[in-house]
Amino acid sequence: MDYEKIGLLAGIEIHQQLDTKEKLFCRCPTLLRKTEEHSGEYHRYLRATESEMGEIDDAAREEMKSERKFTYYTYDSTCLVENDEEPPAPLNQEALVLSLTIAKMFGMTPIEQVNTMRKLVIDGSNTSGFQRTALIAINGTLPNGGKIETLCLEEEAAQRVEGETFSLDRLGIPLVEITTSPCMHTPEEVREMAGYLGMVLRSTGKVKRGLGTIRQDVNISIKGGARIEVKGVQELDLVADVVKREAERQQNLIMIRDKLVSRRASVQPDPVDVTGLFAGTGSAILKKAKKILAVRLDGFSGLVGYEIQPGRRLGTEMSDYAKKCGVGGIFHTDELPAYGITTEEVNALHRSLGTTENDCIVLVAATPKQAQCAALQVVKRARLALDGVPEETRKMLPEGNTAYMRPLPGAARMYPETDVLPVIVGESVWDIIALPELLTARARRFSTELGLDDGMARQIAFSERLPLFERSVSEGINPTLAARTILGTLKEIQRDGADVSMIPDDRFIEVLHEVESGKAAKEAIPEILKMIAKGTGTQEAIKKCAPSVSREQLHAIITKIVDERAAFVKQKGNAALAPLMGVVMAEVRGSSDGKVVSELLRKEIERVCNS
Amino acid sequence: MDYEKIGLLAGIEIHQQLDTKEKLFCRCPTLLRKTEEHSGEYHRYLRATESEMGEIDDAAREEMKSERKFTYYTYDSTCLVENDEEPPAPLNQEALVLSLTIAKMFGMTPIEQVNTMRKLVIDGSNTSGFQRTALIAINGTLPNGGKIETLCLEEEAAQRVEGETFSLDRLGIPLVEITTSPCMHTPEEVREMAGYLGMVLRSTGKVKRGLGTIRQDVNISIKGGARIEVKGVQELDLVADVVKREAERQQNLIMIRDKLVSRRASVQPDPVDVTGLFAGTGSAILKKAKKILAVRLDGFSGLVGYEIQPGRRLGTEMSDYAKKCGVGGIFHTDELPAYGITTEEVNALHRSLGTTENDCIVLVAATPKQAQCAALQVVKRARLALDGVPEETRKMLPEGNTAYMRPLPGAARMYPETDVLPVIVGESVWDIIALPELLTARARRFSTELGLDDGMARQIAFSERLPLFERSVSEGINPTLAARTILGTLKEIQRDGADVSMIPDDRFIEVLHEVESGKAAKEAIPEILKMIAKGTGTQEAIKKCAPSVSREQLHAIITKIVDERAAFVKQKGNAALAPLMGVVMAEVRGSSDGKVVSELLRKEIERVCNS
Amino acid sequence: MEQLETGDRVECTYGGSRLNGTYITDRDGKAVIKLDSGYNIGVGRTTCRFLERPPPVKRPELSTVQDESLPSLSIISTGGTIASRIDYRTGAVTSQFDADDILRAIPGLSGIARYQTRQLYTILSENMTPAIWQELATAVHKEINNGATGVIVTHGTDTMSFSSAAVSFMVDTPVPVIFVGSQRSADRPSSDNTMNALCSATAAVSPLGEVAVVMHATTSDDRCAIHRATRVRKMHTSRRDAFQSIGIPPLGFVDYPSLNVDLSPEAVRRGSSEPAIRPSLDESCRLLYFYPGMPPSTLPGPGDVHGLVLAGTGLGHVSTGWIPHLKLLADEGTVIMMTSQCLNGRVCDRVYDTGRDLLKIGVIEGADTLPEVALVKMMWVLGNEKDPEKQRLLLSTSLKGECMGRSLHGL
Amino acid sequence: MEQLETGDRVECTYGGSRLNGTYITDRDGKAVIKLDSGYNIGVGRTTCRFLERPPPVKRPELSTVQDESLPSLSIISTGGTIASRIDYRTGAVTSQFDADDILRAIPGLSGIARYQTRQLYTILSENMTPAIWQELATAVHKEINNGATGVIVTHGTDTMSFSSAAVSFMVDTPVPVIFVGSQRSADRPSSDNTMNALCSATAAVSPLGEVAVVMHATTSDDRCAIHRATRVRKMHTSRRDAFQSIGIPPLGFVDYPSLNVDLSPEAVRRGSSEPAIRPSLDESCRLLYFYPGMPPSTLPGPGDVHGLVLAGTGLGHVSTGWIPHLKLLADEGTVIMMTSQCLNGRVCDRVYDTGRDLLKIGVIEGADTLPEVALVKMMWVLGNEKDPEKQRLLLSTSLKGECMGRSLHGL
Repeated sequence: MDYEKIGLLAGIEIHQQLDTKEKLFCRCPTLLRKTEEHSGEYHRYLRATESEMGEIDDAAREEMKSERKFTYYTYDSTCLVENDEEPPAPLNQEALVLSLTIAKMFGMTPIEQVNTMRKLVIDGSNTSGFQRTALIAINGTLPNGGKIETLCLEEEAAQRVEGETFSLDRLGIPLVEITTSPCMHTPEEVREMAGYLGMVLRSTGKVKRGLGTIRQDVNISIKGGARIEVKGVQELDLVADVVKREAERQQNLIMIRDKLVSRRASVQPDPVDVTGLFAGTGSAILKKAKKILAVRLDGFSGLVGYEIQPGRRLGTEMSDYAKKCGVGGIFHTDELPAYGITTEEVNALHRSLGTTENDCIVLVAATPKQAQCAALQVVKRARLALDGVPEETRKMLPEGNTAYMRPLPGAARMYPETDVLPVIVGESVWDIIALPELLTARARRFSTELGLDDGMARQIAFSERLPLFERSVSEGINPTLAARTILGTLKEIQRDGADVSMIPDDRFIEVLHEVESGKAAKEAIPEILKMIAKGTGTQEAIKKCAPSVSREQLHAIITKIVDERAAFVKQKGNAALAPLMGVVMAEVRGSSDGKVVSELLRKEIERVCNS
Repeated sequence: MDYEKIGLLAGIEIHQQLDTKEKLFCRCPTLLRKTEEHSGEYHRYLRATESEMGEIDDAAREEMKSERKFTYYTYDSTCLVENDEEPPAPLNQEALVLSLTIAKMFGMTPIEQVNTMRKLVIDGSNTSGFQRTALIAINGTLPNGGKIETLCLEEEAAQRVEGETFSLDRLGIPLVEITTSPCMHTPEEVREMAGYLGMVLRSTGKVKRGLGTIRQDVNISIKGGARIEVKGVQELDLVADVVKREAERQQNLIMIRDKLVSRRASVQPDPVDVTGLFAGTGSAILKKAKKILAVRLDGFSGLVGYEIQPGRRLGTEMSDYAKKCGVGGIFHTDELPAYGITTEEVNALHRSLGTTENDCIVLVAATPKQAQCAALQVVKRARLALDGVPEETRKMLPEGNTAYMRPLPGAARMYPETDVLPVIVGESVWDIIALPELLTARARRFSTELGLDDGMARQIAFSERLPLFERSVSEGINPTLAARTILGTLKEIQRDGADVSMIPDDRFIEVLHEVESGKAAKEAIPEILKMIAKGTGTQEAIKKCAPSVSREQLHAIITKIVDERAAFVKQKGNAALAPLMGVVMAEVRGSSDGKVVSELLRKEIERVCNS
Repeated sequence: MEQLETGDRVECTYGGSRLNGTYITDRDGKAVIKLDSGYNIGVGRTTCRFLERPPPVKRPELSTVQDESLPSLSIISTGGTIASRIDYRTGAVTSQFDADDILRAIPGLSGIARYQTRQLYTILSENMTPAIWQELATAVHKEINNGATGVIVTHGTDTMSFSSAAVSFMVDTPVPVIFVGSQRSADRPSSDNTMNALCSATAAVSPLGEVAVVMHATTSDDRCAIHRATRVRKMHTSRRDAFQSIGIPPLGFVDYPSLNVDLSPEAVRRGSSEPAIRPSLDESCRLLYFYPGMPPSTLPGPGDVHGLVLAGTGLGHVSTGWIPHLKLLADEGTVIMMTSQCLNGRVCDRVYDTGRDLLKIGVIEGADTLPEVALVKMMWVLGNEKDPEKQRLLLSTSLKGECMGRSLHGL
Repeated sequence: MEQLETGDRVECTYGGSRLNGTYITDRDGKAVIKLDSGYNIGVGRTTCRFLERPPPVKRPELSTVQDESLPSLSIISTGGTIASRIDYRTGAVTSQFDADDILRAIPGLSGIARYQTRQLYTILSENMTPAIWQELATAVHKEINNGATGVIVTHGTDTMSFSSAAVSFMVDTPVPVIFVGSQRSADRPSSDNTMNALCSATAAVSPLGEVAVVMHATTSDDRCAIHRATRVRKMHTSRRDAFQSIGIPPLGFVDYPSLNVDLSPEAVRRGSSEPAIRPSLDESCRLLYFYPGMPPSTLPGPGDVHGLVLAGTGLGHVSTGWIPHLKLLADEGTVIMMTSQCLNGRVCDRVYDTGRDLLKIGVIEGADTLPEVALVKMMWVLGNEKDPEKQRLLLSTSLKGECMGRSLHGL
């Protein structure tokens, strides 16, 4: 696709959790917990507060469509601040300095006096009903020449457990939000810039790693389309797909708009009660429903069922809107007869509403209240189709498609967090902030200075275990041994079921020292680490996995093995080396280095052959 | 039996709950509750406190033999004072005046300054481990010329629910304890004096009525016997039986003592472990036991099994002692072979202990600790048999027998209740106390002044519902109607399942007024009261049960009935009255007085006959 | 450089960008600007240039209609916010008081009653005084006399229990007088104000007939407790369920969102007394909290005050060294009452020597009266009764449920 | 008429009877006689005739043997009774203190440790003073230095939490220092003394390494709670479980009768610090409990005191009218710290105007420190550190667990 031609414009908003000791506005650890460890729960309702204009924010109103009761899980590692039962503590200094460091890495300008704001969020993910956020810096640059507009320091939201239940462990973890301008023009460029932003963040060594710790929102529009914000793209690899699919969706919606206009299509605003019509229906869903409403879309025939993304139609978009009222979905005549609804019933429906084959009818079946709400949502979305692409916040679906989430927030509903005093960022603070080496630079250095091959150098630089590697090297471990053990061995034994998180860095380095000093064989490393992961002491693990075999003992073992197989050895000559290696290694169980064994074995074979 | 000859001496200690508004040392109501209404529970251990002499009271030590955990039920009508969690409130004035009134009725001398004491009780029935008690008056007289030694005001103990669980509703209800000297000489005299004491107490109109609200302890001794205190004789009718049986028991024990002495019987102090002897026994109890100990009672043969009260032997007395250690009972050779223990085993036992047929062996089977404790208790009781009758506190068994409870308390373990200030009983207080009319005097008055027959007069005077009767009469109700309704009707309808406690006095009197004024017939009283017991209003109940029939209506009804049966009437003449009464009364359903009906009916019959 | 006013549109040149926003205020030497994104930033004043002064925003008049068939409630405000509005343009939060505003902020209220509102004060509750309690009592009494089905008093939570106790002593009421506040500010979506307001209105039309405090019963939005005004205490600085009945269970609960009311048998019922007011208070009363080593010089001097409430240790003790000083005060006519800083449980000065000494010099046992309530009661008793013996009797008697003869089990 | 002495045998002629008994004392004008039945009666002195004066009772010497293989505990008594004996002849209750007596009264103790006892004071705890805290701290420190496995301090319950906090600030201890008392007198079979004593001895040999209070955790005899000395408060006048940890769960529990100890991860472990003592205290400190209408004249004057702890309302407020007076004090060098009379929760003076004004004049936020503990801490900090900046820092920092950065969920 020619993205220049369709006028693709995209920007990124990246959210990265910071790996600080404490949360942003309380002194709790930034510790993620298993939900089954929760120590208690409570529940709350949230209410959108009225604005000066007597209005409630659109997005907020949408969240309030049904009375929602939120349940929260507490932990022994959360406190009254997460419960919205205590004023926040002062802004976490460690998080502030870290976010300033990131800002400096992007060449941004810090705000002289940082003011913490409350941003309304009433989807339950914030117990207070708002997210605390502070604008820290503005105006940075990207390698593609694009602009980073803002860097904000925010508190992370609570994690949804299921339904309306949230877990408070994550709430309040510091987060930097970096917003670029819409300065990217192809899906690949978006992916590349997202990758770059992530790399810079990780270069600080102080950001959280792992699933969910970094989330990208992508803003996308094409010419004639509209700004769409896709929330929560967690995997970098999907970023490009999301952009592609969204561009496709906008193109299709524009095409549909054009057709509807040319057909002079229209939307009948008042849903019609057709409950009676389906009194004898064979459709299980319709039979169950207390109320069935029909929305008449004149001239929409065929377009409601038109595919706009793989597997998604205009009807799916309408369904997304309707679901906000608590219904399971909708039916439309473009896909009927189906779901137990017969041709006769469809015909009767058309007759009853006075529509023709050119028109489409959408059915909503639910309780009276829900059906009314959902039908009006269908009307709303159908009308938007007449205008083309509606501005929306959308969520990513697993394959890169997106679904409607809520309207774009209007002017952000923000007001000052009066419980947190403003913080002055003086020049002296800004000036002393040291810039960490970028991971890319570090990879180059590992290759040139430490002699790692390029692939391994990059791999270790970008690894979560980079600090372990750097410490190992600084303590005199051979860089390649350290890198191989970290990148290879640890992964292997984890695959074998060992809990590598139980291996303290000290022990890891101790093991490598012992190997380098010949006290244990390289071959024994996996077994030793496995034992350490289970809680065994280092020396005990080495003793058990690699009972130290002296060179004399080793010699005796090898002599014995070769002598017992003298005939075989004489027959095979040096070709006996490989088979006998296995025998010897099994005997010494990893307590001797393979190179040493092979050397001794070779000599013994020679001795026998020569005897 | 010639009680004079055997030198019977008996005294009574009577405990009567007072019907005060509040408890003795807190402001809780004196309300008995159903245990299933308890609002909570807690548990405690009690410890005997050491005396100045470094000794613990014998009775207390016995209670402590096994570590006992007491559980207490609380109610919304109990408070922290019952929980032993708050200092007591000042002595209840109402209870004090009432106990002084009783003292005055017995011609006693009040104590000038009443001091509240703590009397150790660690059987769990008092949460504090002591019972608060105050000596109020001394030196009264009985109609038999005997002496009332003391009158104390005490708090009632908690009621045992089961096992070691107590209910706190009863704890703290005021109680008077009246102790006579041992001034009675026959069982009948004891019964008579107990009855007299109860009558005087009830004459105050302010004592609790019903099961458990009055309890008699009886002190009994015969010449050559010992003082025995039998606790908790709740029914007056059993008092004489208890005295008779105890006199019999003491006579038998003296006889046994004499035989033992003449046989030069002796008790071997050290129990012998015979567990091994019963390794292959067929006795389920012995098989189960971890330890079997034998106590050798030389020369006791036949006497351990000798009946000293119907169904109770000296062995039973030993068993009672042994049970204090938590064992279920004992075996003795006087009753063996039995319980799966064979003749061979008994013989082997004798052989093993070197005893003969003249000796008795007692077996104890339990855990090692319990068995040791129980065997020593058997030794203790057996030795006491050599001396005759041991001084004991005993409890009454259902038929008038008694069983060992604990040693007689020594010098009462009492010390001052420092949390309660002493109360001065001045002469002015004593002088203004009015003496209530005795119930016996009242019965006479009801007979002479109100014209009740003697039986009914006595019955109503001694009835719990005396206040209702007196009020009814004072409000102008015919005394006989009032007494009959109270003594007869209320009992009848209760038997029919009505909850008469739900009939307020006001309503009861209102109904009688309506009957007397002819608004309802006497015959309708039971039905009306039943409805009122179910919560119906008086007027509504009267209307439903006895729709008021005017004299004219009644006349019409009777005329109709008589006319329809004119032939029958003419034939039978006045003899038709009785059969027709039934017909008319069924028709008017109790709404007319039988006397009126009969009068009218007679006239109508005459009319027809004369026509 | 122009003088900027809150709300002025400005353009700031900052970090190489031109940022449009609204001037809010000067703070700590910086100009606080609300950017159009909603963020506030503090920047040097010189970076911002005045653009324009927008005309004042006119709020749309959206008057609400009250249902005349519903019972009538009076809402008296003393400064606690039952509703508030945020100006998102400036971020300012203003508390709302007229009936229209309240009903728009908490629409559920309109289904419970119709409302008359009266703004008596707008003060932080720590600035309350006995004089204001008197005015409040007079206002409450007037609303009762005017036939209100119930009266709601919105109040800051800090000293709400003092004020509610004071009104309880001063006013005899046949209808519920409900004090309500919020622990979490009304401008946040999670505020307890909505639920507390709905529950307090429900309590105000209920069969209750006494002065009470209605606040969250738990940290959840599940029910409010109805506390007797003379037995409630703020027991947490910030939690929603900070208010707790001490020594007795709450008088009842209002479930949320069902708004079902459950009154305990102990709650005084509507119509149990005739409306009356005795608003005199003798302010010459002190509450003194004893601690070890506290010098007797911290006591008022003889004749300095008319009434002295001690919050003693344990069962009601002060150090033996205080006794002669207290005797001097008592002899000079100061009425002294002992309460316990334990808060729970009952004063009993019969048990230990110190206590018996205190009784001897005439100190009155406060039973299980809370120290703060004892202070308020002392002011009221001394203000309305001049005979020392009658004062003692009143102080030893439960007037408005402030002390009880029995201690229930709960701690 | 002979002069009677307690214990004299007498014969009283009363109510027509001759009653033998023991003369106890004169009380309210009556001679109190203990009859041989055990009952005391008060009668006119003239009714009683002296019979004889029995020789003094000699208690049997029943010395107990201590097991030398067990850890050694020191018991320091300040007046709380861990054991007592009743003289049933006179009804007198005497508290017992030497190791033999204690072991005979509470035999279970001998299985836990061997004991050395030291009777430091015999006073009611309301008569404690900072000077006594210092002597107590010195005695505790000495026992630690002498190698005690643990130290038990028996103490009256009224001000036990003050003393335990004071010792906690003054002494660094590698071993448990356990304060214990009883709420129900030791002379009653139901007394909590036995269980509290057994649990405190168990706690004193446990892996704990800080100053703690060990008392009943519930009204049942099921377990004792181990409370951090700086976070505990007596919350009921008379219940066994009056002592409660405020703001944190107890450090652990000792189950009864199993005597199993369960320490929380937060409890400081044995050996975590070296023994040390800094016993200086500046007694020129006051605790002031604020209430509405409290006149500023109740404040100490400028220079009167070195330290002032306020127990303010809610998040830590006093009336606005107080601020200039407090400023005057602060300017004159009085160190002022704010705590909350809510007891639970955290002071936060950033939220409301009054609070911000207080911060501006230099009032220190007491976080979640209890008012009483803040007073003790103030005395200690001002006694040991003269630099105002360092004083502020120490007062804002948790020294012995008295304040925490996080507020847990419980109320």
